[in-house]
Amino acid sequence: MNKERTLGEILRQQGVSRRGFLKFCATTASLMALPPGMVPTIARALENARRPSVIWLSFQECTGCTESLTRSHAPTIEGLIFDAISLDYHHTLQAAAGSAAEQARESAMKENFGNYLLVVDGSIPLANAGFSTIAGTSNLEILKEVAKGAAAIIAVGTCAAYGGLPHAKPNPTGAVPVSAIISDKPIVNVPGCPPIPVVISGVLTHFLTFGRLPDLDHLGRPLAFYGNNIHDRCYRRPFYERGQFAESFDDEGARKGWCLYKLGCKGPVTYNACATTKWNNGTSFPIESGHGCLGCSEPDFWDMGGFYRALSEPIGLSARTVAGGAIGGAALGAASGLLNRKKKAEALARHEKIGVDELKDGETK
Amino acid sequence: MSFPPLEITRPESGNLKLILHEISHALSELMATGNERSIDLRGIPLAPGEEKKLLESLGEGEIRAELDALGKSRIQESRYSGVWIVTHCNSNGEIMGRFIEITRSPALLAAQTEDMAAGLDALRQLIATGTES
Amino acid sequence: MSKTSLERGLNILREQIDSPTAAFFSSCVHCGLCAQACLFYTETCNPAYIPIRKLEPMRRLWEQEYTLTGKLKKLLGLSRPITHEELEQWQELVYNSCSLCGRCSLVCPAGLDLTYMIRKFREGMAASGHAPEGLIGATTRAVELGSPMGVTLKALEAQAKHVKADSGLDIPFDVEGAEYLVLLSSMEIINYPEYLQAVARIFHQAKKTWTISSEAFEATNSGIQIGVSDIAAELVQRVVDAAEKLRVKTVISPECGHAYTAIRWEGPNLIGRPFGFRVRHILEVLDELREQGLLQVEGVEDARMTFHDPCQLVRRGGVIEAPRNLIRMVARNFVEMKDHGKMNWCCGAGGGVSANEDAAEIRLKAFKRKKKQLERLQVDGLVTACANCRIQIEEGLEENDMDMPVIGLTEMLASHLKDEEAREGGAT
Amino acid sequence: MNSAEFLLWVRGSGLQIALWIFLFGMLIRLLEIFLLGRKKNLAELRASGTAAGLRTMISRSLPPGGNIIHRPRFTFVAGYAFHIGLFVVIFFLTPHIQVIESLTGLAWPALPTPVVDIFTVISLVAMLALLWHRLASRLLNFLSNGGDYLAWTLTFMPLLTGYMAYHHLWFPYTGLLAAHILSVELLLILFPFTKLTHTFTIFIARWYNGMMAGEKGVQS
Repeated sequence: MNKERTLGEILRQQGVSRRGFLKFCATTASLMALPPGMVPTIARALENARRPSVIWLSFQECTGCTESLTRSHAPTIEGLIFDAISLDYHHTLQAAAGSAAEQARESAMKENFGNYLLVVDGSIPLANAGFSTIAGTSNLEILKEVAKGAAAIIAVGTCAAYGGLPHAKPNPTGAVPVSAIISDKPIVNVPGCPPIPVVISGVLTHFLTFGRLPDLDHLGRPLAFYGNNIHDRCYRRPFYERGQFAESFDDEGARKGWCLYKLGCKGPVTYNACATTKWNNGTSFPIESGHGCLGCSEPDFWDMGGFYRALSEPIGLSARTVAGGAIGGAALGAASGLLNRKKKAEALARHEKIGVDELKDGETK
Repeated sequence: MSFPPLEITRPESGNLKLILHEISHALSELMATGNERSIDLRGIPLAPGEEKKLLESLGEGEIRAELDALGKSRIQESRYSGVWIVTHCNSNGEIMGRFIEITRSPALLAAQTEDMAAGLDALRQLIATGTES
Repeated sequence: MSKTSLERGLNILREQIDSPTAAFFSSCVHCGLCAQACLFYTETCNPAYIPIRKLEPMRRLWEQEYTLTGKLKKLLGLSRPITHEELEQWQELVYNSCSLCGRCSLVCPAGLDLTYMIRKFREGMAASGHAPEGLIGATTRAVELGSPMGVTLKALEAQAKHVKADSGLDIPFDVEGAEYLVLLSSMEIINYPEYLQAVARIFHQAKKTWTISSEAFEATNSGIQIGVSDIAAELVQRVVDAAEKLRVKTVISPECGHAYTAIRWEGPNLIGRPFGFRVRHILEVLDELREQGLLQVEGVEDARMTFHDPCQLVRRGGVIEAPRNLIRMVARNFVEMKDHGKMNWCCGAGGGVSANEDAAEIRLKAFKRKKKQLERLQVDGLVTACANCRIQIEEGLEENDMDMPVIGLTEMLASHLKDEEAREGGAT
Repeated sequence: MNSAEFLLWVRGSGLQIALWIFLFGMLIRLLEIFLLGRKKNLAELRASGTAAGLRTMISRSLPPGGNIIHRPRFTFVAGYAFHIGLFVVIFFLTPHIQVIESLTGLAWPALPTPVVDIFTVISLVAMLALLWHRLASRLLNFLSNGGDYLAWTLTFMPLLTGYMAYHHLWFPYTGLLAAHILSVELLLILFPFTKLTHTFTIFIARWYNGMMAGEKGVQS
């Protein structure tokens, strides 16, 4: 492969015209949520970009993230990105199997040490190394080994980013995200269950275009895609403001497309691009289809008190415990009140009649 | 068993009017200063059906061009001269992006230096050898 | 015999603190509105006179003794114990700068009846030896001589003779089975004997039987003002005994605010049983006579007049409409002060303030409020129904070089009586 | 603990603890008040105190009619603005009604969010004005103690964090929402031990005040 050649050269070699390249840059800018004014900059950068080596590790996962990526727009313009990268190891996609596959990984690591991108999907079990292994090696061990020579790590999917579904209570495998293990490498979290496909390719493109990782929020997510919450960009937001809510999935409000807050929509605390980028080639997103947001790009979304409970509602409240407080308070209050009554009665019993003589003759007189 | 009919009222994001306002401002700026503007429709929250409505209100003008590079792209002048709708599709015909460009002529229509250079090379070779490379 | 002591004072407060007190203290939000309702604050702008602050030691005692949180605070040293020094400091606030007028209790948005609590606090103050000398003197005279001013039966009999000479009417003493037992305040006997004559003439016209008890003619109750319920009860008991002995139907409280509260509202509670007779203020009785057509008047005053509501009659007593009904019978140009009825401003001398020499200065400062009200109204004369208010107002007017007649309502009505017989027999 | 875990905790255990302490403390406070008892009034009553007591419970919430007090206009205006704003915000915002419904099963229609937002601003401004007044006025400064400022802070924080959360001010929504709920829990926890108890006890106080005055024939 021609790793030394720039992306511009590769594309030209493939017969892509300059017009085609500009079109590619325009959609790329849109993909990365950059303003159209950035297109010339992107064009310049991509022209000179070199294809990086990418190693993709899959741990405790469902392959949903890979499905999301590959089933989306292929062959597409972003497909080009994958032409532009060298995906040297991905055990679902690669042709090689068994020891040949592992060899491919090891040689890619050796050749590109310090420069390759590591993409991870799935969480890492810590309770027992044997819970998830590849070719007899535990996930933990492989991750540590591969991370050593990585320029950066992209944690794709909520499992790799925050532990995801395996991390849900009671977390039987002791699942943890990549960031719990690797602390000396830049990590980008691309959460979602699965993430929006263009977001995965968007991050790769960003790295490719600018040679560095995009700006991240406090949860390690690229701000370009996770900078706004679903609620703020939701087309149903006006219903929230007006106080028009669907109370059940088959009532008038649901039919009229009113806000799904009361049905447990997690839009207000979910930062993702679904409301604008949408799914299935821009067809719609869950709220548009009549279901509240599950909050899948947020840590612990599985344990956020139930998918169908309004965000503000208390969770796991024990009426008995709370009633216990009331009963305890009543008991102590009654005891205290009765003691007070006794004290008052004693004071009354101690009362000695006061006459004018006492008034004239006191300790302070 | 029959389901009750869906009577979905079309909610409005309120952004349609804003986009039209932005276009009109950009157009007057183009006339006054020559500054061009491009609006990425992907970055704006729109309710179902609103994009269609926007395209309907922009209508179709005199020029329609098709670019065939990495899939088709349609460059359509709206009924308002100077306002263009540029739609990029991939090779499957799926829409990859849609922009409203406020410009005298979209940059993609102009011939690109690199492409002209390549064309010139090919043309010279044709003259010299009678065959393209 | 034991003496007053801090412990005795605190013990009495323990007896006094009740559910309303606890609810009141639990509800204060320190909004300061009570201060704006208190003439001792508004006329001095001294924050020490904020009504709720006057109760601070008692509030702390409640918290320390009757709440778990307070007990805890005390245990942790976060709440100071109440000391003699503190109470001594508070004497001025509880006695000198509070006339128990009840205005704060009426405006408090949280509903605190601060006056109710100050009344209780005075019990603890007196029992711990922090009552002012002036009030101790008055109380002693009330118990020992039957009158806080030391007015004896002899003095009263002398006034009765004057009435007889003036109007030809006998003042009936100790008449068993009379309908009304008339009480008097010492202040009236000494300073406003016209009242006695007015009562005699009105009852004569109405043909009602009445009497004065030679054993209990004093209506005021120093025990309440100083805050010693034991003494207050003794004083009330004297009147009850007399009323029961003479088998009267109604005991009439004179033109005095605190006397009315003492016998009408506190009386039965002090002696621990309901009365077998009615207690009415003289204005209530006159209003009854008016309703029955037994109060015949003639002639109307043209002067612009207003009425000063004694606090204990209106706000703390509920006698609100009677004086207005009566004034309108004889005054054409009756006008109300801006704040009147239950919202009136105190004269500044009630609640024992007038008997307390220490309060002489602040009492006249507090009068400034009434002065402003009167200046605003521009009246020719002021009518009231409390000898104590009347003295304070007269003194205040003099102090401020204002010239305006102050008259008792009963007296004014009597001067308009349509009574041929009395006029003929009288020595006009 | 990340903001999501924080939110989870305040919606679960945090709320549980807060409600427990709130109920525990308030019942002690209320029982201590009621059990002290009071003497029966032996005087001949002018009227039953019951109607008057009930009347006063409500009437002292109403604007003082006509000529009651002129001078402290500020206290009244700011006091009303703050309390009415707080009432609207607590009881008429959809997420709040959802909480109440899930705790008690009771629900009622909400107000549009921008309306509630306006009331929040009114409350916040009124509270700041009241704080300024407390600090600037010689009268109130003299009367105030730490408890007053604590109660102010406990009340102000939920309003502020709620406002910040709705408008995404400075911090991400999730953390702000959690901070908002936590501030309410702090309020609940300290409620029984501060002057915040007045929320309930003023009705008892007004009842006694109105009843005692009513028995004398005075509408207080």
